[in-house]
Amino acid sequence: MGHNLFIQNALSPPILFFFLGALAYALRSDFEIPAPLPKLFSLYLLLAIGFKGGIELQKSGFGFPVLPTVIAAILMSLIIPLICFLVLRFKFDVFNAAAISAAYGSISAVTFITAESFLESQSIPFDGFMVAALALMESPAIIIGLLLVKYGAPKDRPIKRKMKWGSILHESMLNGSVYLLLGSLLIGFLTSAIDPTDIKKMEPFTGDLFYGAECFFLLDMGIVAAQRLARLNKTGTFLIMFAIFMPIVNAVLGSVVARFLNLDPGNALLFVVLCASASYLAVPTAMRMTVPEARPAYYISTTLGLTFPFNIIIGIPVYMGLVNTMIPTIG
Amino acid sequence: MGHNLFIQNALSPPILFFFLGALAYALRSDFEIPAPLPKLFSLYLLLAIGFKGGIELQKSGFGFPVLPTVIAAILMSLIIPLICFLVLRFKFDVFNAAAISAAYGSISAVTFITAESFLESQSIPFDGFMVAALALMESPAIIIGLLLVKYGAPKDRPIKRKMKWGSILHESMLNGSVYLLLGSLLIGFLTSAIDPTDIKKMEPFTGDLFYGAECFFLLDMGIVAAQRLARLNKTGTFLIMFAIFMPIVNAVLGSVVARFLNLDPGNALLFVVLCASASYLAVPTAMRMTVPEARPAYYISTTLGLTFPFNIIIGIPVYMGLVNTMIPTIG
Amino acid sequence: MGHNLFIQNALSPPILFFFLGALAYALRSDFEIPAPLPKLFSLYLLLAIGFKGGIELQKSGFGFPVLPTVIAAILMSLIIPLICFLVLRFKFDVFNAAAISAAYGSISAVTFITAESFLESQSIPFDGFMVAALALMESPAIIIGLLLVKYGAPKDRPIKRKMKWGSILHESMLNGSVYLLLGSLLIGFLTSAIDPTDIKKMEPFTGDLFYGAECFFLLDMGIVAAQRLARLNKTGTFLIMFAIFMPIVNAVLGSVVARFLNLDPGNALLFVVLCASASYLAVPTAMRMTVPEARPAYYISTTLGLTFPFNIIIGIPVYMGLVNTMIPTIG
Amino acid sequence: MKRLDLIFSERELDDVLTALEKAEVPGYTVMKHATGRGPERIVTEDMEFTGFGSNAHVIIFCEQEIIEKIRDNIKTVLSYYGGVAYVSEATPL
Amino acid sequence: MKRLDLIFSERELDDVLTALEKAEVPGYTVMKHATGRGPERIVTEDMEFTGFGSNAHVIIFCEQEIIEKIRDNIKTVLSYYGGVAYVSEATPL
Amino acid sequence: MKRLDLIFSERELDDVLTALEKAEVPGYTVMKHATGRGPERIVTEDMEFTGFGSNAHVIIFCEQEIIEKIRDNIKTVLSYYGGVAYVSEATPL
Ligand SMILES: Nc1ncnc2c1ncn2[C@@H]1O[C@H](COP(=O)(O)O)[C@@H](O)[C@H]1O
Ligand SMILES: Nc1ncnc2c1ncn2[C@@H]1O[C@H](COP(=O)(O)O)[C@@H](O)[C@H]1O
Ligand SMILES: Nc1ncnc2c1ncn2[C@@H]1O[C@H](COP(=O)(O)O)[C@@H](O)[C@H]1O
Ligand code: NA
Ligand code: NA
Ligand code: NA
Repeated sequence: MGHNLFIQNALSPPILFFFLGALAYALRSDFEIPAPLPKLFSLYLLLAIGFKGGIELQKSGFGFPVLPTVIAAILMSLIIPLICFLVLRFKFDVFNAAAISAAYGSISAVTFITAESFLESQSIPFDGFMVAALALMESPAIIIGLLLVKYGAPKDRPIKRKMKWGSILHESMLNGSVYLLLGSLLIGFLTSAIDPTDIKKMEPFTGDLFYGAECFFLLDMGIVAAQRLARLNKTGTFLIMFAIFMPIVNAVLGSVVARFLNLDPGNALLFVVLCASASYLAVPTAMRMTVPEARPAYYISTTLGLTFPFNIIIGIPVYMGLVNTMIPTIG
Repeated sequence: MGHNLFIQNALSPPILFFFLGALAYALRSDFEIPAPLPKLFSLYLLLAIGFKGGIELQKSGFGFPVLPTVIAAILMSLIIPLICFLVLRFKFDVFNAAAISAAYGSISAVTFITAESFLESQSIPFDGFMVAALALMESPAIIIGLLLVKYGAPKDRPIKRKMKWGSILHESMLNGSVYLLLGSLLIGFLTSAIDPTDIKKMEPFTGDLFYGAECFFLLDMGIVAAQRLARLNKTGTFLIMFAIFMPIVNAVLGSVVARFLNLDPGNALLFVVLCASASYLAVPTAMRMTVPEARPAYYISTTLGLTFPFNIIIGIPVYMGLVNTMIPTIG
Repeated sequence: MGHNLFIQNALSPPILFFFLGALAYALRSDFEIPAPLPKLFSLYLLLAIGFKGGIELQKSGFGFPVLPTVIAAILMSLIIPLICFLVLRFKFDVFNAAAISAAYGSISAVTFITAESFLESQSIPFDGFMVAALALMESPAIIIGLLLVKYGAPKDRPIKRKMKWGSILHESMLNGSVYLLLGSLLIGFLTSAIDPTDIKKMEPFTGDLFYGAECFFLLDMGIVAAQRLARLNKTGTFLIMFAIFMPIVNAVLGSVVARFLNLDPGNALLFVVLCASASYLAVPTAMRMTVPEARPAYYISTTLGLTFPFNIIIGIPVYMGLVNTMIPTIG
Repeated sequence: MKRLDLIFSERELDDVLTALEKAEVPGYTVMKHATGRGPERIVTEDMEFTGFGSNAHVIIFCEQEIIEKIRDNIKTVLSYYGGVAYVSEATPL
Repeated sequence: MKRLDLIFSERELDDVLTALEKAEVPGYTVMKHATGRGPERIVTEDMEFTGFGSNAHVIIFCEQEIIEKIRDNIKTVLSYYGGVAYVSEATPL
Repeated sequence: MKRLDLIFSERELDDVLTALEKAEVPGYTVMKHATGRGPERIVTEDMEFTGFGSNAHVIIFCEQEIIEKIRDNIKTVLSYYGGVAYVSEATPL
């Protein structure tokens, strides 16, 4: 059955379009999606999942299991970077170790979306409030990353670069993609409280179009991931190993917590995927600004070129298997 | 009830997304929508409202109240700039006064759309033919503006800059956004006359998607308006006052005319909004070409940074109140 | 009735938007659609027709009339360039003759789409598998073009430019637009075999939106075609004649083959349109890379400025008349 | 050889290119979507969606004599609408 | 007159422009979406959708004395985040 | 120091960048979406959607000796597909 899940996932349109993009690069086709078109789809997806998440959050309220799950998610995004940091310090300096750790503590919205599509095609129910967890896992990971630099950096770091709390919070909360996701969540939440007919009018844009736009975006992600993968050889074996095994470790951690939280299989998968995925949007941007000493190639190429494709192609069905063994469905 | 309207408007998705954009600027978030993505939405909105307006015009024909309303709208776009000019000449030279006047005589399509969304969420009916009024109010205002320069400018204006009728008409009728709006109107009109099944096939694009695209565009308008607002201090108090009070004066004028025309409350609101709104698309482009002596900062920053947000946030519900007192609904 | 068809085609939204674009150029309106927005619509259309074609191919299987039709289409894309080459060699050198021939052997996806829209509005049924023919006619034409250069070019062509089979196949099969079309076809084929619910989820994107996006794209094509048309005078009368009469000849050829294949009128029209249309996407790109001696103005300006508008405005209804006389509908 | 850099509003691009063609320049390169500030105006990215257009940056590599032919025409356009024009030395590779 | 070319990450654009304004440059032109490679970093087009931003290329035509005023501020920004700055000769048309 | 300006079709960008890397340039900057006219071809914006690609403008600041290393490779690419290459003087800020 795990084998079956794997095939079914690999042959779903989003993953097939991802392969199409990756293959274009591998075969040296001149197919390309020029900037800023990928940005359009990226903005659209963030706006739409935020908005829909807000609506669901309005429905579900803040009781059980919403609040415990969200709190657990935030905690995971604080703990995971610390574990990563310990592992990475064997090979990297403080700056690079902290930046990579922050990326793995944070999340990838597209991995999350792909997991949702996977659940839908498997007819496994899940709750929309998980988007709130998604939205709230970016900032804490950034904060931990910056704190690791602040307290771990050599004493002789130039004064200019010493970070103040203000700029740490600014970078973590007002990062472009975090901002759009949280803002849209709030708007969805408010709108569905006040005038549910407005929701209906948004539906064709944020709902019906979503799956197709996701496929289009994954087509581009395929090209980008393949480009990054091709350049990964320069980052060394240690980091390549890390980019595959750390997500698995984080997934196992996540599944334990999910079981503890008594989540349904669908929500549990999403929780696990949030733990296992790594950020290539908010975290890299924040790190680039505040920790220029870290090499972007390390934290972008691994998350985008390795962890992201691994998660959406192999990870999701594997994590589903993990969840199924951990959380026995009743009936 | 006016208070209620105000809240309901402020909490509708388009306005909330506008706030989200403006707040991004105010909080110095790095959130941005890169060019030419805003242009895509701007083109889409013009095409869609034109097309839908043409269909409605086909339905309603050119009898009462269509023709009188459209004629009145055109007259307003001729009279309003003259009033503005008289006011502005106290502080500005002919060039700047004429350019700003033209902007306020013309209209803002997005303000109009927002007013339509407001009416829909209030379940107040309105007619699609008002789009024809919208489409026909841009050119006359431009013509008046250019005439004011032609006859008001100092005699020693360089010969090259002396405007000919040909170029005045060209600028006013063939301006990119006027052209797209009028063209789409015509296409909608023809299509619904000839083959109504084609209308159905356009509907998902021009209809269903509209509200979401409007929200996306207003998100960008929020950023732009906030940027412009931040720079407004350089334009002086007189112009700032003008940008708030002139729309109100024009709205009052408009409501008197609307009452005189015996318009329904919905159409009356749209008529008032057309009078009160100011152009940041067609007019500035035309003025930049033909009156380079005028400072764009004056006519763009005020319309985009002040009049536009004022109208969509405060103006629309206030004008609705105005209309409600002027035009008592029967039953 | 032919007259009637002509009017009905000319007044359909896609053609009207095409006219609107062309008129914008002719009237020197400053209306424009900035890059890369046209590319977005171009990518979208290729993805959507590929995907939908794949679904239909899954439904129809590879029996009769699918396989014979596709094979005949491929043969046409091999034979037509040879005929064109013979004609063009009267006036052009090998390089230019080969490049232009390849363009006319290949196809124009947008012409094909417009023909489909025409059939739909005439309620004439046609089969989705014709998209497979569309997708498979680009590469052979490119190959023939390159072979004509390889074997026809003067012996003293610099060594660097001598083409190898590898690069000929690479250019013809992995050209960006061929790749996207074939790839999406395959994905549609696989998806509808495995999980038809995924098709439903793609439908709002690839299906509902299609007609509107087509109109938007044709608006841009109108501008581009008019620009090209304006520059055509430099290419000489011979080529201008060729750009009008060759499509007609190819259409007649195509209609004979269609009759021979016993195609329904709808499929026959699409077959004829494939033969008559000329490529402005895949072929020019491939020729530019491999035959830099040929002047792009020759093969782009004719296909885009003359053959394309001729086909969508006049050609389609004329070819329909042709098909109707050749293939009498029973009942 | 000389290198001429022209920066001005995109909306005057056609006029400028016509002037260049008249002076028979051997070629030119256009980069659109430039923004900037000059003595008179600020040009920002949002100008693009308002239809206002941003700036164009045009580069021409040519002989000194062509520069002379260009000068008057270009200066008229730039003095009317604003923009800058600078010449520097350049040698073919 | 001098021509100053600055190339650096778009994300520092505001800082650089502020520095230019402080030095009272007569004007400047900004071209975004530049990619490239420097001694330290590769900047590719996909940086744009990740929010990372590509490079900006800023051109300033000004007098030598303004260059002196700019130097320190610009060098600080560039040494922190990377980027290059070169001066060459230019004559108004 | 020298400044090298290369302008050519985007489609040859990979070849050119490979040539630059081989010559061990310290860095380069790429601006895409340039249009223009040369002795042989007109490159317009609509080339982009046809997949034809517009021009790329590549700027390299480097020492004279690197220019020498680049010369032959670049000239081969440009003579085959068209494009221009000019060198001028530049001083680091
Ligand atoms: N000193 C300068 N250096 C570089 N670019 C300039 C300079 N002055 C003006 N520009 C450019 O020329 C455009 C038009 O300037 P203006 O003369 O103010 O209309 C500006 O938007 C800038 O892009
Ligand atoms: N020698 C050079 N020539 C041209 N551009 C350069 C050069 N070095 C660096 N750059 C540009 O400056 C950017 C930042 O470089 P870096 O100093 O590596 O952060 C690069 O992405 C290039 O666009
Ligand atoms: N004299 C020139 N000055 C500036 N750019 C040029 C010049 N000649 C050619 N170009 C650029 O180089 C590109 C290729 O030219 P071509 O050699 O005709 O293929 C053109 O599209 C222009 O962008
Ligand atoms: Na994570
Ligand atoms: Na008005
Ligand atoms: Na053909």
